[in-house]
Amino acid sequence: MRDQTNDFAFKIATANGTGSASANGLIMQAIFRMGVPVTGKNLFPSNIQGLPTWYEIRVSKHGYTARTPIFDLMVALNPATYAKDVAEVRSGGWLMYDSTWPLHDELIRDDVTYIGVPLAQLCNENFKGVRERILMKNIAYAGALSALLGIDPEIILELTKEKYSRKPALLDSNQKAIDLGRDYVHANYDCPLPIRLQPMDATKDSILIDGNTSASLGCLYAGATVGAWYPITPATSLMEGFKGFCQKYRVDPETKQNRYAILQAEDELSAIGMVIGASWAGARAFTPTAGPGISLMGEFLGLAYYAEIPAVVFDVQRTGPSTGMPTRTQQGDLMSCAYASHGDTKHICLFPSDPREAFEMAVAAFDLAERFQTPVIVLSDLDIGMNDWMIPKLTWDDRYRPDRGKVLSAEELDAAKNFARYLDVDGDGIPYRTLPGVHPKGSYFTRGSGHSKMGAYTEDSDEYQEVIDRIARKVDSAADAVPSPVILHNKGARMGIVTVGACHAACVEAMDLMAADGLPLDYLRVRGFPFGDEVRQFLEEHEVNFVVEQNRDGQLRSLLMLETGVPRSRMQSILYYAGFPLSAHHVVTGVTSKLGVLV
Amino acid sequence: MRDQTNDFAFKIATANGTGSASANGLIMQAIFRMGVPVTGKNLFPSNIQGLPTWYEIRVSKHGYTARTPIFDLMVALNPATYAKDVAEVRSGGWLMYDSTWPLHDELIRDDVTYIGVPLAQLCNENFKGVRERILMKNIAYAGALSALLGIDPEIILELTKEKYSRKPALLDSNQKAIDLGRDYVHANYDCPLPIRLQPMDATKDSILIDGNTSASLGCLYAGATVGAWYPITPATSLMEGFKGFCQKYRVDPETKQNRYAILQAEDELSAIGMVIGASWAGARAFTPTAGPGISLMGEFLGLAYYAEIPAVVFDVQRTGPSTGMPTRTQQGDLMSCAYASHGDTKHICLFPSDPREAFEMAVAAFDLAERFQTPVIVLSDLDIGMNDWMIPKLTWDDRYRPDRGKVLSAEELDAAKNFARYLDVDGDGIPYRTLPGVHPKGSYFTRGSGHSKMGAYTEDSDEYQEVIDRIARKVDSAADAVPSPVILHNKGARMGIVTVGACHAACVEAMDLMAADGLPLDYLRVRGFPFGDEVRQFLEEHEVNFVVEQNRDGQLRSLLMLETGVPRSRMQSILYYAGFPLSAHHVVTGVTSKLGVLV
Amino acid sequence: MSYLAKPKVHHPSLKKNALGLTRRDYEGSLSTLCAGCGHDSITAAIVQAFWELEIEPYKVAKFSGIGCSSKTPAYFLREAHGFNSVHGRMPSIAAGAGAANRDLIMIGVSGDGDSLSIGLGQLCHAIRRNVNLMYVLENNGVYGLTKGQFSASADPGSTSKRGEVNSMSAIDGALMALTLGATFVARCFSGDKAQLIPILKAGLVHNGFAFIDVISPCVTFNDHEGSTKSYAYTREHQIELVQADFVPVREEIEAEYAPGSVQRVQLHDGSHLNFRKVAEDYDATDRDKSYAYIRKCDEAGEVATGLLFIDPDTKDMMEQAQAVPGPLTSLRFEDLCPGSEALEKLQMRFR
Amino acid sequence: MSYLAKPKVHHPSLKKNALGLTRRDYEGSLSTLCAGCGHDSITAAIVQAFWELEIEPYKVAKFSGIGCSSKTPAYFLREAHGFNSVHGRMPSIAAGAGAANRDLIMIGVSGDGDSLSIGLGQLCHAIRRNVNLMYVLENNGVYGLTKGQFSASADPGSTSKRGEVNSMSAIDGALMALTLGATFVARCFSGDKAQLIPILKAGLVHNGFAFIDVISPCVTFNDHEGSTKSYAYTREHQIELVQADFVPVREEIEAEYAPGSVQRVQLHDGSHLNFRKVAEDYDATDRDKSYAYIRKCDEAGEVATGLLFIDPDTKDMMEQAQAVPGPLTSLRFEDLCPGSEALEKLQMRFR
Ligand SMILES: Cc1ncc(C[n+]2csc(CCOP(=O)(O)OP(=O)(O)O)c2C)c(N)n1
Ligand SMILES: Cc1ncc(C[n+]2csc(CCOP(=O)(O)OP(=O)(O)O)c2C)c(N)n1
Ligand code: SF4
Ligand code: SF4
Ligand SMILES: [Mg+2]
Ligand SMILES: [Mg+2]
Repeated sequence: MRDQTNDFAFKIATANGTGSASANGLIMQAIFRMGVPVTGKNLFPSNIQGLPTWYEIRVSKHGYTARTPIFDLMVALNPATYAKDVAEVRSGGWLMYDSTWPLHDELIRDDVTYIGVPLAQLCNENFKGVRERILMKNIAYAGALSALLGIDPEIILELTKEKYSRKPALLDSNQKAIDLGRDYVHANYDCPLPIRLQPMDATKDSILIDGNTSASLGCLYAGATVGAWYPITPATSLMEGFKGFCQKYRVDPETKQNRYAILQAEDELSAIGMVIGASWAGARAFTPTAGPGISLMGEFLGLAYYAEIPAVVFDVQRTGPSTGMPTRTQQGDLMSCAYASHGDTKHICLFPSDPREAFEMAVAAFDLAERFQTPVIVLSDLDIGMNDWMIPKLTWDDRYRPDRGKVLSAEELDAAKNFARYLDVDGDGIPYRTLPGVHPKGSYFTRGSGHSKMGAYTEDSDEYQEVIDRIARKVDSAADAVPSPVILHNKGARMGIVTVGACHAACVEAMDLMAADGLPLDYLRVRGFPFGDEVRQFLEEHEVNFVVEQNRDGQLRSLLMLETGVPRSRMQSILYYAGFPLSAHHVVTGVTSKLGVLV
Repeated sequence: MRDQTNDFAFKIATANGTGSASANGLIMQAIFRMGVPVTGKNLFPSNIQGLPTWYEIRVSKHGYTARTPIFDLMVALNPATYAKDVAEVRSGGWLMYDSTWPLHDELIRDDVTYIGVPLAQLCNENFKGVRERILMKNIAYAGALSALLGIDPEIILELTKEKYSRKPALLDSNQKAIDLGRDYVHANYDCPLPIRLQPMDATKDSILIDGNTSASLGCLYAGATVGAWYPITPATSLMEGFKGFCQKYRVDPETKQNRYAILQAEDELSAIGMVIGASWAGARAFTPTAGPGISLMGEFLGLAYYAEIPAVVFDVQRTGPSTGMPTRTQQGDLMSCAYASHGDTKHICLFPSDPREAFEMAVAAFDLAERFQTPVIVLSDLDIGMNDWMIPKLTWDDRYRPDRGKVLSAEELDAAKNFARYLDVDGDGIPYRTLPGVHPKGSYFTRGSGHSKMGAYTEDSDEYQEVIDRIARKVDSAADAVPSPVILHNKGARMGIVTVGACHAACVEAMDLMAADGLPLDYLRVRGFPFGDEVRQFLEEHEVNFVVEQNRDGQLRSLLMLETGVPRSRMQSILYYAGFPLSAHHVVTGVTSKLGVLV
Repeated sequence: MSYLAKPKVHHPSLKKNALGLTRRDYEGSLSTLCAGCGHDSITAAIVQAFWELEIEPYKVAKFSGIGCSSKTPAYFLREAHGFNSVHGRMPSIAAGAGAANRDLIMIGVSGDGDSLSIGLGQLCHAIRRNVNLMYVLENNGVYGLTKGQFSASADPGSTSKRGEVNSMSAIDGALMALTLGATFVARCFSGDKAQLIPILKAGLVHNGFAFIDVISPCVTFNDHEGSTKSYAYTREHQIELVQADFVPVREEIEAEYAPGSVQRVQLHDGSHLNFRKVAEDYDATDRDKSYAYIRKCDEAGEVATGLLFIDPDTKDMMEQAQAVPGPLTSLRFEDLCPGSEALEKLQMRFR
Repeated sequence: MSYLAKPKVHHPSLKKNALGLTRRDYEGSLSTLCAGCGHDSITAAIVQAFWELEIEPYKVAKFSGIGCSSKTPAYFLREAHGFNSVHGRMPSIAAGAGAANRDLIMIGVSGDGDSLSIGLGQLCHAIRRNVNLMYVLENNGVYGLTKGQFSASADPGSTSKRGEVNSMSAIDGALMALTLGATFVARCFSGDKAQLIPILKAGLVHNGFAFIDVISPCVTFNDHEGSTKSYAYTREHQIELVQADFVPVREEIEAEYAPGSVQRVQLHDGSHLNFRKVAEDYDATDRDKSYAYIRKCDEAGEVATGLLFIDPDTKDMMEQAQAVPGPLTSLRFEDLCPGSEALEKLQMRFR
C-alpha cells in the first residue's frame, strides 16, 4: 500500500451559514504552516444559509494543486447529503461523522472505516445557546481532524490566537471546542491515520490566496483609481478586496481623504459606462463582473472599441448559460468576450491560470488597455477567483511605471500645430489621445457613430472604412503585446495539449501521469488574445492537439480555428463543464479515450 | 454604342425633408407601370431635414436588381454635393441641374452633357409660399425626367390621381408642376435621351415593396398577436407596417376591438422581455430591432435559449460597430446573433435575400421558434428592409397552419400521468411545453438558473449537464428544418461563390458577367443557421470558395469554419462593408483580383 | 432544490375554502431562505390571501427577477406556472404574458435591488403601462443574495453590518409610484400579517398595477443596530395611516363602523374596500394628499404603512390597447390570418 | 458633418467677456437640426450662459446620449471635449468622468426618449448619486430622430401627428427628480431665453446634479394641434412660479427689489440667486411645497416653469466618496502604488 503521508485528499460536508468556513480555513492554513503543499476547493450553493456545502482539501507533497475527485476521508456532517457523501469515499477510505445520532444501515459500506465523533453531544454538554453550539460543533470537528491527520496542535493554537487576538472570549471557546474534538478522537481511535501529515519545508516562499483578492491587489498596484461595479457572484469579492486595500493604502494620512473612488452602480450597463467615462477622462478604471454582466455590457464594449477608449473588465466566469449555476465554475464566456457587441469587433482578452497570474494580468490589463485604447477583458473564473490556491509569493518591481499610451500633455498640445484624434501618425495603427480639461487644442468630439480619422462625424464610406480598417490592424497588433503562451516541449512528444486558464493545474499533472505511462505530450497554454503566431506554429507542429477547456461548445478551439486558420481536424476537444474545478483525472481519461478512437 | 433602352441607371441628389422622396417614388412606380424592371436604392442621412440624400434608380430589361455604381444620368439638385455628384456621372453621360443659377466652371466636365432646367424659377413664377415652392420644385424635376427618359405621361397622370384622389388641390398643383418640368424640357432639348424607356411586359406579376413591409405582412399572416418594440432605424418601419396591417385586418368588425397588442417598450431589454413573456404564455410574439438592440438583448436571449422559450427577433442590420452609420447597410451582426449571450449558446438564424424571402422567413421564424422552443433571429438588413425591390407577387397557401410545436392541451394534461418540462420524451431533443392558466398538472417553474430535466432547480452536475447537452442536440437538429441553401451548379465550374442575404442580387449578376467572360462558377447561398450538411459538401466540393459578404471580418466565413469544420484555406473572403448595397462590380473585381493572386 | 420538495400530506383537519382547497394547496416547495427572513412571512401571507380569495392556483402566473426575494414564488402556489426571470427584468416578462393572456392572475415578487437598482426603469414603465400585475417588493434595504451591499432603498445615514454609512438618498418606491401615476400603492411590514393580507387581496383584485412595498428584514445582513430596515426599527417606527378591510363580492357590508370613520371604495369586480382612517383627514383616493402625508411621516421619522392610495377605475394595459376580451392566445387562426385573397388584393398597393 | 464646419470668422465688433472671448468662441459646428427646432434655441442659450459665466471652454466636458437633442453638444463649445455616447446611458459616462476628474465642468444634454425611456434608470441613479452635472433634458414629447413616436413625457390624451391618442400616463421629470431627492430642479421653455439663461448659469454653478427640463418643441413631428409640447400650447399654458436672477460672485447685490418680495439663495461658490416670487407663498427651497405647487399647476392644466427647487448645500458624488480634492487623474503614481515592501508585508496575511 502506497505511503500517503502528505499525499491525500479529504472532503468536509456541512450546511452553509453554520460557520464551517472558518473551521475549514483553519485546517487548510495549519497544514500550510506545517510546510506541506495544500489546496482547497469550496463547493458552495447559491444560497445564504442551510443548504449543502462541501470543502475539499488536497494535500500534495508534489505540489499538485488541481482538484482530485478521489477522497481518502469524508467528514460527513450534513445528514441531508449522507448518502451522496458516503458513496464518494474511495474504497479503503475513512468516514468521520457525528455519532451523536446513529447512522442508518444503508449508509454503512464495509470497505470504509467509520469514525464516529459525538460532536453535537460534546458541544451541547460544554456550550450554551443554540447558535454557539452549532458554531462550536464546526470548530470541534477541526480539532478531531487535527488529531486524525496529525496536524501540529501548536500551529492550531497559534492560528486561533492570531484570529481571536482581539476577542479573548471567543478564543477560549474555540480552543475548548478544538480540544473536545481532539481529545475525544485520541481517546477512542489510534491516531494519526495512514493519511497523515509530516512537517515539510515546501511552503515558506508561498502564500494561500484566492484570485479575486490577488486581482484586486493588481488593480491597486497598477494605480487604478476608479472602480465601478454591480455585485455578482463570483466577482463580488474582487471589488470588496480592492476596497479593503484602498482603505489601507489609499487614504491620505493627513486629511484622511481617499485617493480612489469606488462607485456601486445600479447595474452592469452603468458600471461599464462609468469605467468608460473615467478612462476617457484619464483614470485607470475597472469593473469586475460575471457572465450576465458581460451580456449586459455588450453595447458599451462596442462603443469603447469603436471610439477607442480604454476599459478594463474582469469576467470571473461562472456556469452558464443565463443565470446558470452562479456558484459553479466554467470557461463559457470566451467567445462572448472575444467578439462582444454587434458589428465587427474584437477585444483583447487575458487568461490567468491562478491567483498569481490574476495579479500580474490585472496590471498588464491596464497597460494594454491604455496602450491600445480599447477594452481589455481579463477572463478569470470562480475556481481561480474564489478558491484558496497555494502560489509563490507575489513580487513587485518598483521600477514599474504605467504605460499610459499615446496621451498628449498640455505642453505637447501647445507645441502641436493641430490635433486629429483618429489619425495613424506613427503607422502603428494607434492614434493619439487627449484628455478633457487639459488644453483647448486637444478638444474633439467622441462618438460611436461614423467618424473620420480627423474625428469628424461622417457618413462617407471611405472615411468610415479608413478608420475601422485601422482599428482592426491595431487590435491584431496586440497579439505581440499580450502575455505569450506557456509552451512546454517534452522529449518524444508527438501530440500536444492546448489549454487555457485554470485548466493548467490539471493539465500539467495529467501530463506527468501520462508521461509516466509512456505518453509524453507537448503543452501550450494561451494567455492572451489575439493569439500570437507561436500558437499557430504549435498547432501546426502537432498532428493531434488535445484542446482542453471547461465549456460545452469548445470555445477555445473555436477561437483557435478562427484566428489561426488551423483546421478543426487537428484539434480534439476535451471538454469538462460540470461546474467543478478540472481534475487531472478528466484530462487523462479524455486523452486516452480520444486515443482509443484515433488509433 | 450599346442600346440603352430600358437598360440604364440614374441618380437623384437632393436634400432630405424636402419632399423629394415622393417625386422619386413617382418616377420609380411610373417605370414599373410601363412594365419595365426597376429598382431603387435610397441613400439617406441619419438626420431629419436638410442633409444630402440620394436616390438611385436602375432600369434593367434583364431584371437585375442589384445596385450599380455606374450612372448614366445624374439629377444634381443639391448644391452642397454638386462636386461629388458631377464626378459620379459616367463619361458620356448626362447631368440635369437647376439652371436658375449658373454652374461654377469647375463643375463643368466636357465628357458630360449638361441639361439645365430652371426649376426654382419655374416654381417661383407659378407657386406661392416658400414651402410649396420647395415641394413643387421636387415634383417639377419628376416632370422633366419623365420627358428626358420617355416616361408615359398618362401613367404619371394616373399615379398622381391615385395619390391625391382625396386632395384635389394638391392634385392640381402637382399636375401643374409636372407639366412645368416636362414642357420646359420638351421645348429646350430633344427628348427622349438615348437612355430611354420603352413599354415592356416584365412586371405584371411583380410588386415593388420594401422588406420591412413584407416582413410585417409575414408576421400578420403567421398569426403573430403580440409585437413589442423600441424604435430604431432601420427596423422602425417593420413594426409600423405591422400596426398598419393590423388596423386593417385585425379589428373585430362588430366591437372594433383589436386582435393584437403592440407594446412600445421603453428599450430593447424590455421589448425582448415582453416577447419572451408573451411567447411563454402562448402567443406568437416578435420584436424588430437593429445591432444596438441585439447587443442589449443578449442576456435575455440566453435566458430564452436555456429556459427553452420561443422568441422571434428581426435584426434589420445597419453599419456598425456601435451606433455606426444608422442609415447605411451591412451584414455585421452574424456572429453576434448566432452565439448571442454569455455561456454556451447557439441560436437559429434565418437570412432573407429580398423582401419576398423576408415575408416567407417571417412566417418560418414563428414555426421554428415554437417547434424548437428557442429564439429565432431573422437577419435582414437596411438594403432589404428599407429599399424598394421588384419581386414576384407574394403568395399564400390557405392550408397553412401554424406549427405550435409540442404544447400540451388541457385535455392532454388531464390524461397525462405527470408532466416533466425538460424531459426528452420523444428522443428528438425537444421536450413538451405547457402554457400558464391551462391546467394544474401543467404547472412548472421556469428559470434561467440550473434545472433538471424534471424542471426542478438543481446544482447537481449530472442533472445540469443532461439538460444543456440535450439543448445542444436540439438546436443542431434545426439544421434540417431551416430553409435549405440555394445552390446553383454551372457547367464547367470548378470554383464556387458562397454568400448570404442581400448579396444575392449582386452575386447572380456577377456570375452572369463572369460566365460570359469564360469563368463559370457554382453558387451557394445559405438561408438558415445552423447550416445543413449540403453546405459542408459544397465547400468541400470546391477547391476555392469565394465567400461574399458585407462586413469587415468575414463573419459568414467564420460561421462556416466553426460549423462545417472546412478549413479557412478553402475560403477566400470577398468583403464589401462601405455601407451601400453590394454591386456586381464589387463581386467581379473581388473574384478576379483574388484569381490574380491564386494563379 | 429537488430534494427539498415538500411532502404534500393532507390533514383532514385543515380548513377548506369554497373550492375545497386547504392552505396547503396554496403552498409551494420548502423555503431555502434563512430562518427568520422577512420574505418567508410574506410568502405565508400570500398563501393565505390566495386561499381566502378562493382563486384556483393554476389560473395564476408567478413572476420574479433574481434575489432571495425572487426565489419565493417557488414557495407558494405549487400548481401555478412560475417564471424566475433575469435580474431586474421581470416587469417586461409579466407585461408580455399579460398581453398574450389577459385572464392570467399575475403576481410578481421582487426585491429592492431587483426593483430599484437594475430594474428601476422596467418597474417605472410597468407602472406607466398599468400592467395588470400585483407587484410585491420585498424591501430589506440590502442585496441579500450577494451578501449585504446597500440597495437603493437604504436610508441615508443608515449603516451596513460592517459599519459603513450610506450617503446616498433612498428611493421610496411608494412615493415614486405615486409620482408615476400608479393606480394602487401600498406599504406594509412583513411582520404585520393583519395588515398585509387584506392589502394583498385588494392588490390581486385591483384592475391594473398594484404596487406593494413590504419592509421585509434581512436577518442575516440588515437586522442590526443602525439599520432602518430591521425588525426592531420597523416595529418602532411603523405607523398605519389607513386600515383597509377587503370585502369580497358576495359578503354583506356590516355597518359596524362608526359613521364617517370609514371610506368605502368599490373595486372593479364588485368587491370593495373599507378604509378605516387611523390618521383622520387621510384620503386614500387622493394622490396628492397621500403623497404629502407620506412625506410628513418621513420628516417625522415614521414609516407610513397601509393601502396608501387607490384609483379603482382605471384602464389597464390591455384596455388601453383596446384588445378583444379574453386571451389573445385563444383567438382562432382564421381570425388572425387574412388569407390568400386578401393578400392578392392588398398587393395592388405595391404596383 | 465634416463639410458643415462653421467658418470661425471674428467680428471685432462682437462683445468680449472677461476672458476676452466672444459668443462665437462658445459656439460649435453648424446645427443639422430642422429649421425651428426648439433644441437650437437651447443651444443658443447654453452658448450665452457659458459666455456670461466666463468659463474657459476647454475646462468643460459635454455629454449626451442619442437623439436629435443629443446631437447638440456638437453645436456649442467647439473647444471642449464632447462625448456623444450610446442611447440613454450618458449619466454613467458622466459619473465616471466626474470621478476621474472632479474639476471638469460637466454638462449633459439629452432628450425625453433618451432620459425617460431607455435611460430612466441611469438618470434616476445619477440624481441619487448627486453627480456634479448640469443635465438638460430637451423635452419634446416624441422621439424626434426616429420620426415622431410618443415618448414617456407625452401627456395622456395628447395626439400624435398621425392622430393617435396617447393613453399612458406621462413621466414628469421634475416631479420625479424632486421625489428622488434631486438638489436642483428646474423647468423651462426653449422659447423663453430670459428665463432659461440664468437657470443654466445657476445649474452650472450648482454643486451637484442640476436637473433642467426644457420643453423644446419638435417642429417636424410634434408641433401640431393636439400636442401638449407644441410652441402654441406651451406659450399658452406656461406659467412661471419663480424668476431666478443669477448674481455672480463679484457683482454687488442691488437692493432694487421690493422688500420681502425676493428670496436670496447663496450658491457654494459665493455667487447667489435672487428668487422673485411670481406666485407668492412659493418657496423654492422647500421640496414638498414645490412638489405640491407643481401638481396644483398640473391639475389646472398649467405648465409650471422656473427654478422650481434648489438645495444649495449638499454633497456631490465625490464629496460623498470622501475623495481627495482635485482630479484623481493628477495623483502621482507613487501615491497610488504601495510598492514592493508593502506587498511583502501584507502577504503575511496569506500565510
Ligand atoms: C445581471 C445580474 N447582475 C447581478 C446579479 C447578482 N445578483 C443576484 S441577486 C442580486 C441582488 C438581490 O437583491 P434584492 O433584489 O434586494 O433581493 P434580496 O436578496 O435582498 O431579497 C444581485 C446583484 C445577477 N444575478 N444578475
Ligand atoms: C439602443 C438604441 N435603441 C434605439 C435607438 C434609436 N434611437 C435613436 S434616437 C432615439 C430616440 C430619441 O428621442 P429623444 O431622446 O426624445 O431625442 P429627440 O430626437 O426627440 O430630441 C431612438 C429610439 C438607438 N440609437 N439605440
Ligand atoms: S440573506 Fe437575508 S434576504 Fe436572503 S434569505 Fe437570508 S435573511 Fe433573507
Ligand atoms: S425632428 Fe424634431 S427634434 Fe429632431 S431636429 Fe427636427 S424638429 Fe428637432
Ligand atoms: Mg433586498
Ligand atoms: Mg424627444
